[in-house]
Amino acid sequence: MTDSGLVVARWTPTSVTFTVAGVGLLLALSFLPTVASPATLDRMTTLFIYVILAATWNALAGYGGLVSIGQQAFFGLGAYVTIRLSNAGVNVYTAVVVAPLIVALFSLPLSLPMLRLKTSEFAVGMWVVAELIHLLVNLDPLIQGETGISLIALNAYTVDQRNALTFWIALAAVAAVLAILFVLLRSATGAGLQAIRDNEEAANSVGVRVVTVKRIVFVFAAAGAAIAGSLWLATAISFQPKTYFSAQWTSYMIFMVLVGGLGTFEGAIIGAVIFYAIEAAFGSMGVWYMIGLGAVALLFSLFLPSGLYGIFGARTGVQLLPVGYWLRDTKSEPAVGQGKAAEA
Amino acid sequence: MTLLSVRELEVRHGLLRAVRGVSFDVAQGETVAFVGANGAGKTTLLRAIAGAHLPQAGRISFAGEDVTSAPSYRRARAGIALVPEGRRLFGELSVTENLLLGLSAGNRGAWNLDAVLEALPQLQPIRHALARNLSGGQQQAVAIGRALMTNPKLLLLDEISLGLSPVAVDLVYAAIAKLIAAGTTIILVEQKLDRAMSVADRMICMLEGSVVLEGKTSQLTRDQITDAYFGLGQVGAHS
Amino acid sequence: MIWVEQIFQGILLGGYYALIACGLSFMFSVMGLVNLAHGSFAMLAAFGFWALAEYAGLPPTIGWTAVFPAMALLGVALQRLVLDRSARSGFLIPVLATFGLSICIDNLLFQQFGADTRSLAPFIGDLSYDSWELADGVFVGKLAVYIFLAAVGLLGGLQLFLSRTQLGRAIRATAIDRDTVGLLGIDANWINICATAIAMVTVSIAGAALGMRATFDPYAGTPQLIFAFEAAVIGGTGSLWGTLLGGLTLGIAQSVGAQISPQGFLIAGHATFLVVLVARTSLDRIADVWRIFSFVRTKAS
Amino acid sequence: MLGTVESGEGRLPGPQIGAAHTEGIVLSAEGIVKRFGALTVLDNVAFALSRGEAVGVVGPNGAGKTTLLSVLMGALEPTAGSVHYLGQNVTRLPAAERCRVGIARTHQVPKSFSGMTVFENALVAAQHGGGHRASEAYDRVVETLRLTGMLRVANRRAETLGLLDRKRLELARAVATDPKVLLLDEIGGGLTDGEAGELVSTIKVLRERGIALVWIEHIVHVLVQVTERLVCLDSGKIVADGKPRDVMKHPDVVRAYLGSAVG
Repeated sequence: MTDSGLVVARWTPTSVTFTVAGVGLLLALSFLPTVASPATLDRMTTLFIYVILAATWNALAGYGGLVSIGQQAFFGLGAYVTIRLSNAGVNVYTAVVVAPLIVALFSLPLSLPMLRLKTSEFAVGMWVVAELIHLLVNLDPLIQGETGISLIALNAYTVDQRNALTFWIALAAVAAVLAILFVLLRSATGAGLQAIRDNEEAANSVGVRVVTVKRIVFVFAAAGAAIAGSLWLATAISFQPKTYFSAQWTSYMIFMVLVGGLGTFEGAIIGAVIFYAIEAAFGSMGVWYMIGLGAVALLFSLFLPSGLYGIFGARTGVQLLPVGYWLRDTKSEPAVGQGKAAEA
Repeated sequence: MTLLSVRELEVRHGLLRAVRGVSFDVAQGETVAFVGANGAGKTTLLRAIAGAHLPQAGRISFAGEDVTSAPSYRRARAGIALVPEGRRLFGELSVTENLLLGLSAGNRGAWNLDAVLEALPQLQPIRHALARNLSGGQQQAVAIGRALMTNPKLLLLDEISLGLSPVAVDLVYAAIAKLIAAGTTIILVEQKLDRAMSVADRMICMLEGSVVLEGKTSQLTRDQITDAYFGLGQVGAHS
Repeated sequence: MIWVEQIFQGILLGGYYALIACGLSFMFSVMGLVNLAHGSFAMLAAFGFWALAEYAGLPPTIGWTAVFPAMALLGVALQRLVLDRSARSGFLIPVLATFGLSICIDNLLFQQFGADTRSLAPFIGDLSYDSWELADGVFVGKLAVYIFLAAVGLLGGLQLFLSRTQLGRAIRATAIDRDTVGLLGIDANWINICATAIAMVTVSIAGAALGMRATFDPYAGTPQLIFAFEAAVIGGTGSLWGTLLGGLTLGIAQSVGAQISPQGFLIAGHATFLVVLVARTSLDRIADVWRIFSFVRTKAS
Repeated sequence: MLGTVESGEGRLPGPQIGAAHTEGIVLSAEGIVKRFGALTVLDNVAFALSRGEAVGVVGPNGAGKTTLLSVLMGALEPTAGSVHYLGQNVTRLPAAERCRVGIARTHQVPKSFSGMTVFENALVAAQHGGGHRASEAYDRVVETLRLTGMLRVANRRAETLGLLDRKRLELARAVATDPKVLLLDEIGGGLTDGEAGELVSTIKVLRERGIALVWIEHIVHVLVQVTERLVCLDSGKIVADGKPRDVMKHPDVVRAYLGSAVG
């Protein structure tokens, strides 16, 4: 870039390998419906939904410092708007995709008062917003209160078609959410976001428009939770407000992010995979499964607040996804300061 | 008789060595003043004596007992009271409530609410006011009174004239003079040299965490102290 | 007349909300902690009362002698093992830690007691349905009045304790500046243990009140937590009289809302909470606008 | 952006600060009062900084120096008074926006973005505060890091730096925003003579570029190597303002700093 021979690199061999592998995996997965059983597709869709939930809550809390315990508001709204659109005659799969965008639009005016609140008030305020939205949705005669309704338009498709279509949409959604987050974190806004995470006051005094940046993640996280909700509806078919507007969804998000690593891109994905595996292995244990989840969350917050990836990153210095910047001297290699790996 | 003995004390703030190998003794009834520029380590030293910072190395003994690793509340109960920099009053509590908290140390003695209000008469009319609504001078008086309520054997005063009007400083120093007359042992940190010299038996000058000059106030010249204060008197060079 | 009665019922209900919010508000003001396990602890206490009555034949009037000390001891453990450790790492970690804790408690209760709803009403005799007739056809439940009086008494008592006793002053001072109290001979850890123990006793009282006036189940802690939060925040977190006022506001809003529609009970409560919250943060803006306005006016004259 | 802030100062009749006088003024504060509850930290402070000028601020602890800097930066709103930048009233302009129009500061207690590298720390500043894009921002950051001697640790996470390097990072980050006015808060404390020399030459380069400086520092002999004017603050008031030599001899300064018995 300059005559000095200093080059800003953003990719390391590890991160190239990992990113190429990740993109390759997503591409390969798109062929899965041709070989896998409907049950497998359904399970993969669930995993994708978890990844979306974890990645977007992490963007909100881990990067934006906005701890919301009311993301089920958007999860439920995503499903509700899908039902409403479908009922209005929109193609059901179009509705699944469009609903999150409508929810994102709705979250924009909501962000105006909410982002003015202090941290603890924001956390609880979002929860109350979720409860309120839940109650208001119950008032809709179409939903019939807690009785709920089914997405009957899905009957137009066979089970195999449904599984494959939902799988593809979920795959596209997870790819889109991760790609948007990736691009966002690599952009100037993303650097600002990480700066806010590390020190909000200092971010302010180097010119980062803190509230604007937070608003971007707020809307992004709302859209993410909403598409997770609309996809969940597409797999579960029936919509009962109580299930969708349950704080349980937020507790899953917290669990995944806390275990994986708060404030790291990779940590949220790892957390989602771990959560998925735990659920698959122990989910049938019912109450003891929930007790275990609670205990793990408690223990992680007390003893390992940086999560598994945080520990991994601190130990090895390896960066799997290139969201950082790397100054390299092409003329004399050791002239530029010690790398993350070297110093660790 | 030695009341306080500090040996080779090291205190760090993260990576910064704020106090580097400081040793000194304070005798019963003595008044010692620490002077030096900002960042010289005086406040850290005082806080280490009071137990608000734990030292990385060295030894502090008080009244014959090793208190190096004792938490601050134990030292307060043993008779060390710090009037901290910036006063650190409990703003939402009234003047009386702030003073009464000093009784928590559990040391009964000459100082009680009446005695303190008598010694610091400016507090009398404002004793029901909230501490945060007081002027700087009044707050400083409350901070001193609160420390006295613990009936200390050793009183540590940190920058008590900071941010005070000259009149307020006069009042505060009048109170200190009374305490000294009553035989209280005092260590004070003060940026205003003349004030320090007016009350102290002994001066200790610090620079970058170390003691660079020490002696009886009567035997030190102002030039010596100023030179030590700025580190080799570089300011004087241009005048 | 129906409205007057609704508002009156709302006030009595508000007494319960003030009671459940009391411990939450107390811990927030003393330790700056948002305890998401608050509702779960209330349920734990309620089940404690229930189990003593059901299995040991000890009614709540006697049972409290066991429940209060047990909950206070639990508070000591909570402070030492969870809160003290997590509070040092900022706002987020205690929230997440107590969130995990609440999931554990709720499900352990479910594991132990199952999904059945329970009530303490059968163990308190006539009190659960006795009432006074205030005017023609206007009845007021004795229990509701007692709970209201308990809330006023507890909040007032705590207020007196905090302002008049040496321990109360130490608790307030520790909340303001934990480091400085040490300089006065106060052991901040011990003070925080005392404060948590006190908060847990108030939680037990709230749990008993809930158990006597209504039914509860292992997962009932979460809605109680929300109500507690709403009451505490409406009243301005950290002020005990404010908490009473917040409880009353919430109770009246819900009562009036219930009169409008069956779902209005909860909707009106949540909506009132959000309106108060947003209005309060907007006050700064309004003050700003006013300052600019008066600045321009003085300049112009 | 600036135009939306002011509420009509320019239209007011009557004796204002003369045009000739304000011509060269880049940043000014008038009648600044800042109270925290009962405590008045700044008491009617007036201050003006000319283009490219370097002013040192001295005064005892608690005199209100850092508070003045925060008011100039917009991190604190004054209780009364106004701040003007390039002729515009910026009193109510938040810190981030002030940074974007050309005012930058360092913090007395370093506030690094601890999870990010030194390069990334400065990059945030160049992108947001400086408004630079892509490779232009990279060039700006590399140049700034070279100037402040931070290139050698460019790829290290800020949390692994020592205190001195964190202070340098504060300076680097502020410079990377391309400021016209740089507000420095005790960046020289605890330096050895050699390090202080390096800092002085860095600051001299910044001055050559026309950046105006306000520098709070207790080490007067370092300060006077760069500044042609000293302001002494005591108990929230300016007690002396002028050539360093005169200010340091001023009786009020001697009293404020050392007490009246000395000198």
